[in-house]
Amino acid sequence: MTNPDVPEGSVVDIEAHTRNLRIVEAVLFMANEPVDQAVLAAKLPPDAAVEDLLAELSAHYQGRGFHLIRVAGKWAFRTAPDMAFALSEQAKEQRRLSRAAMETLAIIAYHQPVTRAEIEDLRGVSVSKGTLDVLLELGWIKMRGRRKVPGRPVTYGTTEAFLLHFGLDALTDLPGLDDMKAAGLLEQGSVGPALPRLPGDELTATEEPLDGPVEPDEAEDDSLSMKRDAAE
Amino acid sequence: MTNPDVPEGSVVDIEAHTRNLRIVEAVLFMANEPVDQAVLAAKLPPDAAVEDLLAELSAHYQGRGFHLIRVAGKWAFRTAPDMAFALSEQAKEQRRLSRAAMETLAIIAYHQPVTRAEIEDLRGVSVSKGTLDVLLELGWIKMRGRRKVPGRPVTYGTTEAFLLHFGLDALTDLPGLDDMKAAGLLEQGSVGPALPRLPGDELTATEEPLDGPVEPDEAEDDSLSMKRDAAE
Amino acid sequence: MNAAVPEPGFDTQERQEDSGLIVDVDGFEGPLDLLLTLARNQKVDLRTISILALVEQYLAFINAARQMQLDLAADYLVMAAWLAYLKSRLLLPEPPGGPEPSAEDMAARLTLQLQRLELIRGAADRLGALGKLGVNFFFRPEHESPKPEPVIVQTDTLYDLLRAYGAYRGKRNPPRLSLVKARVFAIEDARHRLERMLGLLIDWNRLDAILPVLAPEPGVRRSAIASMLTASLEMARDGDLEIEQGGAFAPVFIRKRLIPRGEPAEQGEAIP
Repeated sequence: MTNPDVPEGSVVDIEAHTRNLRIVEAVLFMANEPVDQAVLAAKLPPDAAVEDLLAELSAHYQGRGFHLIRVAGKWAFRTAPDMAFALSEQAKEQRRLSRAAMETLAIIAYHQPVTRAEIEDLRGVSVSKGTLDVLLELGWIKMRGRRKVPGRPVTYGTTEAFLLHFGLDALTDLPGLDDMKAAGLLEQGSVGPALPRLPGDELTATEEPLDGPVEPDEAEDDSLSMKRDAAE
Repeated sequence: MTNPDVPEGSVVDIEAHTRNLRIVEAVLFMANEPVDQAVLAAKLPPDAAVEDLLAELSAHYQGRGFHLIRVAGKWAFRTAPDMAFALSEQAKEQRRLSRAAMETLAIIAYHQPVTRAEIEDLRGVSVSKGTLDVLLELGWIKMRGRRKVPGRPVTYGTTEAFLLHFGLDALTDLPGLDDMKAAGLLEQGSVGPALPRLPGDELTATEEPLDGPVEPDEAEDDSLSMKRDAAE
Repeated sequence: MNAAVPEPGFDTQERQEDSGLIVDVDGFEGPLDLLLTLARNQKVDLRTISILALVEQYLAFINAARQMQLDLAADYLVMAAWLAYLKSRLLLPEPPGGPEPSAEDMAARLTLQLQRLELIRGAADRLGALGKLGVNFFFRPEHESPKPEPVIVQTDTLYDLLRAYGAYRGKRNPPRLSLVKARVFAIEDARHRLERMLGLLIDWNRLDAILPVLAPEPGVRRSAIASMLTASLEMARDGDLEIEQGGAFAPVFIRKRLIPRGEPAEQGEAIP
């Protein structure tokens, strides 16, 4: 049997080659830190092609549970990055939204579809891009489309993940103002505009499709929030 | 291309199989101690055949620079024995056990559970307390329980560290065990005939729990060695 | 024990050399080792052991052994005594029916013991010949596992969401304070009514019978009673009215004061 990784050679050559590979493996196995090629060379016969041995091993461990990688010019076995989950108990970290983020989420939930400028208008303060990013990253809000107004601002709405997290079957399960008053969540006598009718996922008459990627800075580029951010 | 190691199956099966192999590799590679099969199973999907995966990996690493071996009933990667020369700086300074200590260890290993008096009976000489202390300190032997005979002498047995040190998977892998059995010497006298597969904590029928600390001098209190100590 | 004495249980270079000097190239250590070797040399048959040779070798060994380790020498002395005893038992005629085991038994036991010891020595050798951790093979050195990113669990509840929205609505649309005008029958109205009715109140009248016609709310009636009573008291103080009440919680009666102002009111007149 011939080893396809080894160039044509005598049986002795192949044996020596295998042995050299094994030495490199063993030394790297026992190393706590990445190993310099020179250190490996010192363990091998003088005629060994360390570079080739490392390349061959590196290829061999590709796609296995741990890889032979080159870090900072040295060599080390490292567990495959996608195996991290299996290596130790994943810690659970409990997190809560900030007050501002929760308020923004609530406004989006009750007033969707809503643009950033509209949220700012409703809240009376600027909405930092970070707040929307947090909510987008949690997957609780999404960009629905664009408002059919000059500047075509992006409209936001809640997602299915939002419903799932808050245990809602549909947006219409969100309690109305009267329910909130009855539950003491809204002060008696507090009035204001009636809640808008909540839309489904289909775009409303005032929206149009996103069509094309949203510039990362787009949510940031309305002059109003720029001014407010500067003033903060 | 088909994987010869995998029984005929769908692409999905093979993918899952490869992934399972990688998980086992990664977990064993990152483990600081030999890993129990159950621990591996917990990291794998419920339908994974851990035993088969381990056998396949074990075969894969045969002939490489480090092996996947079963030791003390658990699984671990370990450098190939013939690679020791390349790892000389890793070797810890090992003190060689004295002949007496080695014989005592052998008696405990092959005859466990065994009391000090029984060891002395087999060796034909008193066992100095120092010898047992050395073995206890190395963590290779432990006090298992007490023999259900008058005086309730402490019984000794080997530990998992003993198996790890000598690279044994089980006590039944002790070399020359068959010879000893054939000679009928394991059944001799009061020496326990039942060699457990692993140095488990389960006591044999002739033992009872230690229940409470062992007096430091207790191992010394057979009259013969007392007399000898006095003669010193 | 002083520091110069080697730690028990371990071989040191020095001690190995010492034992090499004393014992034999094979490096045996225990008295049975020695006996085993001697017995082997004598073809195991202890009957043919030359006591003299045995004793000589023992003495030579013990002399040397004593210089390095008393403990070891003591073991050998016990063994030597035992051997000498055994030898004498073998050579002397057996005592009839004694409780002691026969010399043959003792010899057989010794032989068995020697066999067992030989096996144990073999086992120890084989154990010692096994590959050893940290010498022949190694586990990976201690290393730290990469910590996976923690799973983030959002603990926000629907209640938090609703409270946030409620707080927002309350903040943006604070409740307006509107004072609802209280529906009461004022004292001035009551006085005015009494003054107008004064001409009709020649006889005793129950106060609650002359209440105005009012809105049906109970609060209004209460306020009318209170105001009418207060107004009556005021008018009584002014000398325009007389008030009578039979007892606590009894009906209150009023009538126009017939006697002109300034004169004391009639006393003792019966209430109808």
